[in-house]
Amino acid sequence: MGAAERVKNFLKSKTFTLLCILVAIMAFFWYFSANHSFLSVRNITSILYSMVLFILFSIGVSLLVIFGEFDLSPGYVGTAAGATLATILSGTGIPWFLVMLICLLLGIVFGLINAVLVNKFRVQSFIATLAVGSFLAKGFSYIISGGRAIAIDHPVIDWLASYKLWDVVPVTVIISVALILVYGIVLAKTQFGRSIYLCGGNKEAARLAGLDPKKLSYLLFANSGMLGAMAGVLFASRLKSGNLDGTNSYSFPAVTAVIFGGISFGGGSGNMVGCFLGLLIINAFNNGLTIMRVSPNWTGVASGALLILALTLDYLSNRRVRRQIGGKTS
Amino acid sequence: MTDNDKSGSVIKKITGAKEFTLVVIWAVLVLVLWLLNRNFLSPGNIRSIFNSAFVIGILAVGLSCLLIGGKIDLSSGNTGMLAGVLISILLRDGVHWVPAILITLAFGAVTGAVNAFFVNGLKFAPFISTLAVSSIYGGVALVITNSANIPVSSQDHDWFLALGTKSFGVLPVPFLIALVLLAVYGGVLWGTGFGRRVYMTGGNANAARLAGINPVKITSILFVNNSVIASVAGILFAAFMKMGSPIAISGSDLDGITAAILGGVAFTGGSGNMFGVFIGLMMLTSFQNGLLMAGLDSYYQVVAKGLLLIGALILDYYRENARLRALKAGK
Amino acid sequence: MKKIIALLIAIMMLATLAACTKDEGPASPSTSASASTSPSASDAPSASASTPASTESSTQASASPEGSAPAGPTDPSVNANSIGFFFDDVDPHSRRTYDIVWAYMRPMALFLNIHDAMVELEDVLNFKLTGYCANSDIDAMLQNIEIFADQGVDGYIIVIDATANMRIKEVLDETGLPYIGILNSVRDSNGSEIVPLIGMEGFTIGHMMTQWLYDNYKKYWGDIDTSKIGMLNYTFSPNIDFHERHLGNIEKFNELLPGNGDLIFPADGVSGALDEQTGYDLASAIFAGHPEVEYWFVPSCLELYAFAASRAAETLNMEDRVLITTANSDVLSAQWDNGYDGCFVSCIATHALQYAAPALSGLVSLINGTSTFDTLWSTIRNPRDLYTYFEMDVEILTIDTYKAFFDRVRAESGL
Amino acid sequence: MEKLLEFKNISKAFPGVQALDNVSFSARGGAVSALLGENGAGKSTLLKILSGDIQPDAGSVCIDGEDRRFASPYQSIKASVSVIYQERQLLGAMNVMENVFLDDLHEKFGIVNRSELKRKTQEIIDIFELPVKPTDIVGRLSVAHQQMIEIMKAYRRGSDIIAFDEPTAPLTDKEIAILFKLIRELKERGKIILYVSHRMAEIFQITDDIIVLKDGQLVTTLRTSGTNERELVKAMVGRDIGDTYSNLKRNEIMGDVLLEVKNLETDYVHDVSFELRRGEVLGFAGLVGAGRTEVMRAVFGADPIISGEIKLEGKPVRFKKPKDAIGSGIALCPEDRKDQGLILGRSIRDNVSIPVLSKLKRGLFMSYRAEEALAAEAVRKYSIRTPSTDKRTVELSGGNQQKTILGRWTSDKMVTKVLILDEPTKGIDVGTKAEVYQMIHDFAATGIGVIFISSELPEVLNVSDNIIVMQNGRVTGRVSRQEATEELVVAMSMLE
Repeated sequence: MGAAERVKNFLKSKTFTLLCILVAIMAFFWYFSANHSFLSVRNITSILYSMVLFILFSIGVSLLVIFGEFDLSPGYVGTAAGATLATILSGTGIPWFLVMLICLLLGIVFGLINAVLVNKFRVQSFIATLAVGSFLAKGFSYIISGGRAIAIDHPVIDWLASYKLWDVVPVTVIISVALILVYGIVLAKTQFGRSIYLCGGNKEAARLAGLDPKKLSYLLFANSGMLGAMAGVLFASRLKSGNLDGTNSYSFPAVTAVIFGGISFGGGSGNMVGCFLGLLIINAFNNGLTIMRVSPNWTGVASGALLILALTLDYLSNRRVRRQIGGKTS
Repeated sequence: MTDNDKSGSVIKKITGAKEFTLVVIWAVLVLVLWLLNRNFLSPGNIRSIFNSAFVIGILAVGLSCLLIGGKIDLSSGNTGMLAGVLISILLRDGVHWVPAILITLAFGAVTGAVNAFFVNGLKFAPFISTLAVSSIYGGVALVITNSANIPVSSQDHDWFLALGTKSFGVLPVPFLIALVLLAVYGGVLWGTGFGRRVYMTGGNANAARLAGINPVKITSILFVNNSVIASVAGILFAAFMKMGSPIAISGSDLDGITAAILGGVAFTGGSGNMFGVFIGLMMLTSFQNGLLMAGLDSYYQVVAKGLLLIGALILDYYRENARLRALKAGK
Repeated sequence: MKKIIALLIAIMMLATLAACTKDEGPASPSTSASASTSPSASDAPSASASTPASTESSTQASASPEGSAPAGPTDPSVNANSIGFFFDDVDPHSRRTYDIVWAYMRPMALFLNIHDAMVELEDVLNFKLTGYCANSDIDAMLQNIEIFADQGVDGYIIVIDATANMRIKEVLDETGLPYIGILNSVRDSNGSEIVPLIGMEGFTIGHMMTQWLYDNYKKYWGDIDTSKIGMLNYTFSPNIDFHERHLGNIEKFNELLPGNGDLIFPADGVSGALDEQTGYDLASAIFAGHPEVEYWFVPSCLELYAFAASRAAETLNMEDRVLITTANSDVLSAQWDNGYDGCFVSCIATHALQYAAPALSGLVSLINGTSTFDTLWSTIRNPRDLYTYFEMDVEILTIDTYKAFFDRVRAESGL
Repeated sequence: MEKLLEFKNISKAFPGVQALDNVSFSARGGAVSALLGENGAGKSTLLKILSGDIQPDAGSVCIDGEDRRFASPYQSIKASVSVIYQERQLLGAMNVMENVFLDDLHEKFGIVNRSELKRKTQEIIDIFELPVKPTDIVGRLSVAHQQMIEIMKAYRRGSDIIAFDEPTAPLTDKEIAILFKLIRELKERGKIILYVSHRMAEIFQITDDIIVLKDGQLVTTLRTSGTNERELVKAMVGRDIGDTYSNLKRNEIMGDVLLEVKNLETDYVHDVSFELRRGEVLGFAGLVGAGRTEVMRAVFGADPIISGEIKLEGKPVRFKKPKDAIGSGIALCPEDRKDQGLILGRSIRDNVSIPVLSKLKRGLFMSYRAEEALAAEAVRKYSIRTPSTDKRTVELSGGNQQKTILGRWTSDKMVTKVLILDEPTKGIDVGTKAEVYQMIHDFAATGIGVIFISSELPEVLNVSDNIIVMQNGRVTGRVSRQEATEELVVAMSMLE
């Protein structure tokens, strides 16, 4: 394809619209923020810093939505992992890397429970993950920590949470950006990624063409659980305690970011770049609201409005596709 | 059919019905909880179970109609909460309680219309767009009330408060209203043409289209109906608690869905009825109340409720699976 | 046609977003360059309903504090080094307007009332207040503490969440800005208070509530067999502050009624949520489940649960056998104004100004350097504490004493 | 006044195929007109036009001389036309009376008059002599009873025009007798009845005149009494074989036995055995629903096997899932291209490379160049009409879609030993069909064993080396190309 053709495609593409929105938000808040501090280096890093946890949640959820399923449990699984980290670290003498491993395994176990409910018992992924998350995982975090937020003070954990490379860029930001890059490349470039897109398009056709949607489903749910646990561990190490509200409320913005990223609900489309831009938009927006000293009551309204905006964009870009397949995906 | 054949088939009809297994499970549950604490069946506790059940029950009525029609609405919790706040503000500012209720119900209808437009008009995924509406309403309530509760004064609104606090013997008025709604909607779904068309829309959309049914019209009506019923729940809770609060009942819609699923409403649409939902509701609330009374550690209650919902989902799978196997065997 | 509607929605969304940035809410007019348009339609009706008591009975601001209460820390203005306070005849308007942030965890009525009280004091102490709620996301709070610092705020008044108080203190210290804690104490390993704080110790609240019930039950029940008194003891265990009140109740109850140990029934809201429905479910199940308890003390750690318990008692027509009290007076004072006179008989009065006034005066003095963490309120410091735990002097109000109390506090705060 | 249904110069084309080409005929009231023709002769397209499911490109449908155009199935029902399709449109969760009176629930002020509904349904049940109660849940009834309920729906509407599409396939003899009694009764009441069936016995038993269609064109209209089976089959299939098959370069070299299936038993097929040699084209003939697709899905690992033995190159194999079968060199082009063959949302390149993704990697990543080369080769080899390999398969014609799938299973990177083609030429224009036949033999020439399932008799007879005929899930005959005649195969596939 000639360069002109490639540019024309880019202009029409979803990524371009997201970039426009991002620039619009940046300009809006830059103009209105006191002495234009919105785009200061410190503020940019704090936006990235606040994105770290959302990135981890969004990666897991995006892969599942592209695959044609859904996951509302990562937030709750994160809290459970944080509580487990705190409990085991303070109580037993187990070395820290083993504790980390146990927490990630815990995330994988919750992911597998989701997968069994969806695959074996044909439960719809939305209600299954909601039940596993808001009941089982939440109950687990209370039980394991005995209802108390246990403090964490462990040199390695502290280093992980607070160490800043050239004391500007926090190490967790580097990890999360690296992760979204790796998953983006895996999704776009490798056989594993390609089979996620293919199964997302049509599971039966993919199965008859030689792929294995069932195995992939177990893998993706487990992956989403693991990433949720990883985010929970990071959250707990940042706070130096196994907080029991934890990351429960983090599933909602992650879903918004996934839809913003052009990952449509029919499965089979969308990419990580879109998801990253979606996250950037949401966090820049929230950051801007704080800088503009907007009264706290408005954050709920704003995040709901953002999700509606994301759904509208998804609708507009899908109308073209939907007309071609003769309304098949509707 | 001869006589004994007739009676035989009636008994078989009852025992064969899905609801019979539900009633048996519920009875066993009540028995176990009664054994754990004798006062479980005391009149006082029965009334408190009913008082804990009426919000979830009313929400479950609207949600079940939607589920049977093949859709879902996650904004009914916050819609109810905002309705409670709205009516308290109207009463505080001197509006007579009857027009106040009408205004609040109109607010519910508008919410339903917005949901219907998003889902049917713009083809948003139902649970995501209603989740967005729910988050917006959560914020709006905080803005309007500035996070404070708005009391309903008992001097000049005694009629309105009676709606929430009076009771006939063991039956509190709000629960009575929930029962009436369950019965009315049960009748509508079972007996009227519209009701049967709701089943058709949820069960097999193109068979419905062949019968000249317009699924968009039916589901839009169901969305409006669901939000209006959610407002009824909010109003009654405000009357019951004598105040509107920006955090009340916002989590009760998940309990409503749990009650519907426990009652045999299929998540994929097309089956389930209001009698089943009533049994599901009673199972859920007596389960919660019984566990509290038996003194089960509260952390395990959270897990227990989760296992109850997951158990209902798995039961739903086997019930559906049995139907398909019977179909294949009949080939 | 749908495409147009979709675009309309997008525009409408942007409009609401713009509206909410314009509408500063209770905070003072935004410093942004653009002329702020008329407040958007959603602006709350002017009279904030939360503290009708304070608006109705606002007496004229009495300059001299009537020393009706005995000397000592009960009167917030009578304090040895209340530098920079209302009465050290330094005109606050002679200096620049300070930029102060009021940060808290959850949208609860108490925190919003404190917000309103501080706004009323804005021109008294010449500062601009910004309210920030973290919606129970502590990580976001840590972020925003740094963001506000970058924005050049002068100081924080902050509810330091008990579950991560060390980390929050660290971040606050990193900003180098002065801050004063509200409600939750921050103690190091050997129990010394390491943050200047205004609040009420969880355990003392618990002791106070149960002690009051014990001292006053005769007025309501007459002379009854005390072995029949039980206790419904609410808690929301993940929140340490509520949980300490719960433990305080148990300590005092066992001290006063040693024989009734097995009549104590915990009611943990964790299986539900911090709302009235959960409060009602817990109370009704436990009341109905244990008829062997003839008389109930209900010293509730949370006012919403307390009010729900009173509804439970009403529906089980046990009002004559239940006595309920709680911490914080927002819900009960509002209900008293609306003619409520049930078994929810008393509450530990905390007028928002009792938090706001000392916190602001302390912070102002810290900002303008007239006092440091060490010298602030040093006279009333507990010897084992590093910095002062300004234990608020609280009273337990009943239906006939609450109006007088609110008027007195407003007067003392120079309003 | 006698009813009259006229089809005037009806034409309808789908991408790549002329389904109906200027067909005109009429059916009068009080008579049963049979629509006869092979698969793809245009019978079901005609019924879809009558039912308003699809609109004709040209020509018109006239009822009693009045030109009627149905925009939707609901309009045709209102115009007193009932078409009973093979795939039943029933509401499994609801009971019999609600399914039968689907669009007329006898509502008074919105309330369903259940007793009235029950009484009327019981009347029809008695006429149909079904051992069923009006309140039974339809989902729990046998497929035969469900088919009868579908017919009861049309009967209840009392439509003037009733069309049956293969109604007796799932029915037992007793139910077929009841159905014929009803059809005769409807005939006496002056209804117009169209009857589509492959079963010769039924046609001679119930119909008055016969309309024979072939390749979308009207062959002839006969009086049932004036003709016999042999003449009908000749009219149905007898066409100048002409050059379509004569210049087919056949593969003559046969290798050893490649695939052996003994006594295969699944939910749908019973005791099926056959052998496939290297380089052989093994045809599978039979009616729709005879179980041919089910046999291949079982061999391919797509459906579970109850019992039976499968040997590939002498070694017994059992494939749990298609991925394993493909690994051992077995490829299946499914009958339903859109739902089971292609992933419509993805490009040609994506669809071609699915089974061989692991072979198109350069290091860790997929190599775009290798994929592009593979897809370009398939486009060239099968001359797929497309501007680029990036075009999404949803935008392709039926023929090009089929070629894309063929391209997938016979790409250079695929090691295919057994190629199973399920109705590869369905809905494809005649020109492309000839190309497909030549491709089949080119594959065979490379030593691949090809299984060729088709419901079009001339195709199977002329392209395959040997033919296996199936009926109702059983193998009812084996015959080589030399001995095979259309009459023989039709007999094997239709008659008991």
